[in-house]
Amino acid sequence: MSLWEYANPRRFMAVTDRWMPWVFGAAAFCLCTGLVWGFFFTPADFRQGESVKIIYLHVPAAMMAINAWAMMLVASLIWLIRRHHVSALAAKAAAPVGVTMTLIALATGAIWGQPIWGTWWVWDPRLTSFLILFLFYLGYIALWAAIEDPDTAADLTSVLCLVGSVFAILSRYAALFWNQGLHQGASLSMDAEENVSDVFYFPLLMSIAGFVLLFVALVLMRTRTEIRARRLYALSLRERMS
Amino acid sequence: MPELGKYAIEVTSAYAVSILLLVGLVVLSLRRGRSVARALKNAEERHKNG
Amino acid sequence: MSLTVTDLSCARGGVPVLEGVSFTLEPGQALELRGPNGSGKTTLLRTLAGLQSALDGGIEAPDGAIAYAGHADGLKATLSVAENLRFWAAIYGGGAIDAALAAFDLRGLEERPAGNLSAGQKRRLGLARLLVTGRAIWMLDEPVVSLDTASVALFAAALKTHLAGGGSAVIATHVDLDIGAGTLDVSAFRAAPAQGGAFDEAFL
Amino acid sequence: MSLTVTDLSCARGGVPVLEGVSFTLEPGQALELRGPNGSGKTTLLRTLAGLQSALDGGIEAPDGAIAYAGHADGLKATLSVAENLRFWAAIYGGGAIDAALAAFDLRGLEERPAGNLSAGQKRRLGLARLLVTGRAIWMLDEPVVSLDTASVALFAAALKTHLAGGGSAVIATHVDLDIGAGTLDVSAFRAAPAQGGAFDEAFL
Amino acid sequence: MIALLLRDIRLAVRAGGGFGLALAFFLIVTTLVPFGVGPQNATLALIAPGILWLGALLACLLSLDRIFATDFEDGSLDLLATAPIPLEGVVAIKALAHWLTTGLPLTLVAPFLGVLLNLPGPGYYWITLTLAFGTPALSMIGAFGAALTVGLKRGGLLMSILVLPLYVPTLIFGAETVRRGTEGLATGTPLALLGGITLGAVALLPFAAAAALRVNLR
Amino acid sequence: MIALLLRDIRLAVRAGGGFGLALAFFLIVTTLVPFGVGPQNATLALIAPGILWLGALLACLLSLDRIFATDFEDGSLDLLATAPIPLEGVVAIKALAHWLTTGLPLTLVAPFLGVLLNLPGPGYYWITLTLAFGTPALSMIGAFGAALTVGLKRGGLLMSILVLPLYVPTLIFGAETVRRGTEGLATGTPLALLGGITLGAVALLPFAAAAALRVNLR
Ligand code: HEM
Ligand SMILES: Nc1ncnc2c1ncn2[C@@H]1O[C@H](COP(=O)(O)OP(=O)(O)OP(=O)(O)O)[C@@H](O)[C@H]1O
Ligand SMILES: Nc1ncnc2c1ncn2[C@@H]1O[C@H](COP(=O)(O)OP(=O)(O)OP(=O)(O)O)[C@@H](O)[C@H]1O
Ligand SMILES: [Mg+2]
Ligand SMILES: [Mg+2]
Repeated sequence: MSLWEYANPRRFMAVTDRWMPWVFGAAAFCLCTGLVWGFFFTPADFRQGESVKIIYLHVPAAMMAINAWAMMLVASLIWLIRRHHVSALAAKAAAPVGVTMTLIALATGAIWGQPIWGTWWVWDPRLTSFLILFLFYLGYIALWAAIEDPDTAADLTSVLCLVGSVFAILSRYAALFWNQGLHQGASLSMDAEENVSDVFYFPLLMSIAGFVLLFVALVLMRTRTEIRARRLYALSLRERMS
Repeated sequence: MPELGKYAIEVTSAYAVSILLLVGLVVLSLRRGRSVARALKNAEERHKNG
Repeated sequence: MSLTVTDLSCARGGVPVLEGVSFTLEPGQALELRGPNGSGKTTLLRTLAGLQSALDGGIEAPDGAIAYAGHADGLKATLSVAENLRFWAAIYGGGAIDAALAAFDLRGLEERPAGNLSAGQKRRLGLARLLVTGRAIWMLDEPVVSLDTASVALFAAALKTHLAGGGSAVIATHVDLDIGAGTLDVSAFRAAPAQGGAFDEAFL
Repeated sequence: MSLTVTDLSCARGGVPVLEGVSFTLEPGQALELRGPNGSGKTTLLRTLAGLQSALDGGIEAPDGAIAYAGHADGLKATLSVAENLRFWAAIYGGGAIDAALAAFDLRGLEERPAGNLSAGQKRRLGLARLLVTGRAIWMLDEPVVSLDTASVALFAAALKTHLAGGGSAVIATHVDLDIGAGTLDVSAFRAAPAQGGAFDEAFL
Repeated sequence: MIALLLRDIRLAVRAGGGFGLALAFFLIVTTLVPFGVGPQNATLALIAPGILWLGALLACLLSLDRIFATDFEDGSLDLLATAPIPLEGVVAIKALAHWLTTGLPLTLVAPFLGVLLNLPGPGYYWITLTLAFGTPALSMIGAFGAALTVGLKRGGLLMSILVLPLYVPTLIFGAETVRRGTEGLATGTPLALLGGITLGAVALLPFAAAAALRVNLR
Repeated sequence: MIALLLRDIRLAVRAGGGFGLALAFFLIVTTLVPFGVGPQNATLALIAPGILWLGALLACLLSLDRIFATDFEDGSLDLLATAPIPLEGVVAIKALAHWLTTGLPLTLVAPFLGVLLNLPGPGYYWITLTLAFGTPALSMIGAFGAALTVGLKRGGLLMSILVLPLYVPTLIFGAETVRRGTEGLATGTPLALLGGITLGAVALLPFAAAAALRVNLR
């Protein structure tokens, strides 16, 4: 069976109906384990003290914030090329999840910044790019909300998502060019030397898995809602026309 | 509670804010999902009957 | 320069409005679209003019033969009558606007800003635009709205000249134009609710 | 509730358009304003409705008796049909909108955003607004534009009920309404170019 | 009157033009400032009160743009002018609706944006207070400008130009109060003047705006 | 195409929406800044390049607002879409007309406004140069935003929100070049990047904008 079959709304609804409890269960399990482990059972870092515990929220949220946008980009492309409604609706469903993730990353980062850098906010390129990403999410959501006809909205937001992605990447380089920052470099590289030590590493991985699963679960659930809402819109239109 | 040292406020508030946001998102998603599902059910019935 | 429509379906706001529309329009013919309010005349005309894509079916017309005139006249309030008309003439690569001005009795109003015209004068200017496009197939959406009897006669005369010159026209209207055109009642083609389980059908 | 107009002159954009218009409209009467495009029907109606002041002459009408409906319908595209109507009902201190919806066959469209209506449906909604104003003297500027025959009949019926209930109406129109109304050809009152030397005259 | 207020608020919220958009504009303008002037915290702290006030002012102005224009274009204004409520009331109510959907949310969100610009401690209190005092004047003055330009096709920019000079006193007293407050100086006088401007604007401008509207409808 | 360009320029000049208004807005915003941030010359000199760029950007944005909306509302856009010129060309021409009536005058007038903000000496040269390089991108990006929101009644503010984040790279490179130039540092890289963004925008965005317009006409 081709993968595209899942783009049939009926099929999608039927299949995800079976998956939902499992995905939610796995997400809850991983998230709770990761966060509880991180919060209660990890030692303090020798430099950052107990504040390092924020990492179990901050890093996964930051990762998902970016990944959510990437997913929206792919879904938008699929809609533009193959015009599968499920794909457009999945992009719509992912945006609020992505925005929440961005907000969590920003909030935890700001809270973390207060003890470590002595300020809530600096115009570091990484932080700046995140703020810009937040703005892109806002624009995307606002455009969806402003247009009443769902197919028109799907087309326009998809175009916006494409163009926006290009400009988001440009902004990232612009911000790097503009100000070299204070923020941490990558610490999860494959190179064992650079890695944070295992005590922090495993709960972090667990928590990342939890965020990924939670993202998947929420997007699936919201996509189901959007499909229903789309169907509802079509029905009510037809009702009014006859 | 684990020993959080001088960062107690920061760490707990970070967890509180994040969990609040996540729970908020989940609750909103669930609520909207329910209401849309209910509305759709009504509409489908009306559609079939009339 | 004939227009052939076969089994056309079109939608408005994502909902199918008409289906199975077929007709052929030969040079020199005009077709009146009739149907009560909300039956889909505007939708059909916009589809034929290429402003929206058809759900299904085919529209065969020579390239660049269709001129569209909708509910709105596309006038710029701050430009004068002549400037408005000259602009459209330039866009369609045409030249003189005198004939068009004369045909719709707009002589004497040339220098008036279009925003200062009365409702019927605006409409006449909008119709005069058709003459400068030099296109063969006109798609007109309620062309005689707001026109007085004399102006309706002007319009009918212009239309007859157009048809006599090998042009054709599709006209959505609620009033009789007495130009001996065929009529097509679009309410006969109202789309039936979709049935069965095709892909994505649930949303149409 | 009678409207008396004596020797009225009115201007549009600073240019006198009509002069010496006089008529009386008793309860139960309707008056059709006729005249070619640009003859000043809209100008006259706006003057009567108090939207612009008269150059000269008098308009006698009871306070708060006039309801005006112009070329534009005053609809908010994002509000639903019912919300639009309910708003105007509230502004005029009235209450129920059901009768108005029924009179113009808008039942079933209540929840539709006004922006999604077809041209004729919008117009019907604009006319329905008149019923919720509860006012006695209607000033209507081309009310039946875009309406199909059935809707024109609805309008005529609503108008007759209004007249039978002691209301009256002044209607600018290019099409015959068959309501047995008197007609007034405004082209008879076209303002003559100003002569002589009154103060400020040079500018009129 | 209440129907009109409710309708305007509903329209603002429906069109997405209400709470959300003005706020987002405010957020974006504040974010753009550091890109322009550079990321140094000291500089930013110095200009933060002024920038916040300017941002709020622009957000207010832009959302005012079509406060009467949409009603004019679709004919509602003709109908409102012939309706049994005074045009002065219509103006005042529309300005109030605008303030509720724009000025008020801007005031509430300003302290959070202060974080981005590194606003010094007491600034948070003062920025909220002065915006609360000043934004009603912004809405009312803007409504007057909108009334003047309602008949023009591209009135938005012209309106900005008419209105911005009128905003000067409000801006000066508002930003000055915040600056003094942040430095611990006396703020009584500028605050009183700010309040005075607001009261005066709300009391008198509806009449001027209604007169302008009548002329434009003619 | 040339007819369209001439028409757009003529409309801009007629409605008073062209040269004059955007410039006046620019002027007023730049003069409001000292009222907001205080009159100290040192502070002003520090933030001058950024403020000039921001002012130009906002002036550009506001005048873009209704670049397609007026044509959409009066039906011209329907007619242009069925006319024998490609919609991509229409978009590009309209953006060009906008640049000629807004971006170009803004560029020419920016040095004079620099005086008001106490811009340091070499800054005059750099601000003109970067604006000349950057404003075409502003017009084109803005036209894209306008095309997205053309069908919406109160699209202006929404458009600002969609467009302002897209302006970020242009703003950063533009203001950064001026800052570096003023301090005598190397400006090659940011200037090249600024030019690159402009070229890319002009080459690609007409297609995106035309696609958006087609969707909106549907
Ligand atoms: C508002 C402020 C902040 C924002 C928006 C922010 C944003 C980000 C982002 C986008 C990442 C990248 C995640 C990834 O590469 O997948 C990240 C990672 C990280 N952040 Fe922050 N951050 C902020 C403040 C802080 C602070 C104050 C600290 C602590 C000193 C911090 C420590 C880290 C660490 C350790 C990582 C992991 C790096 C990695 O593994 O790649 N962040 N943050
Ligand atoms: N944006 C929209 N979304 C959903 N439905 C719409 C939209 N616009 C119009 N409709 C509906 O589509 C149908 C067809 O409308 P259309 O404008 O084609 O009718 P029409 O025959 O031109 O009517 P009229 O004679 O009143 O102009 C109508 O029932 C109308 O209510
Ligand atoms: N703003 C204006 N400035 C100058 N003249 C104007 C203005 N608006 C309209 N006119 C002119 O005033 C005259 C009267 O216009 P009016 O709109 O009253 O005509 P009308 O009888 O309603 O015509 P129609 O049947 O076409 O609607 C017309 O000749 C018109 O060209
Ligand atoms: Mg129609
Ligand atoms: Mg008229």
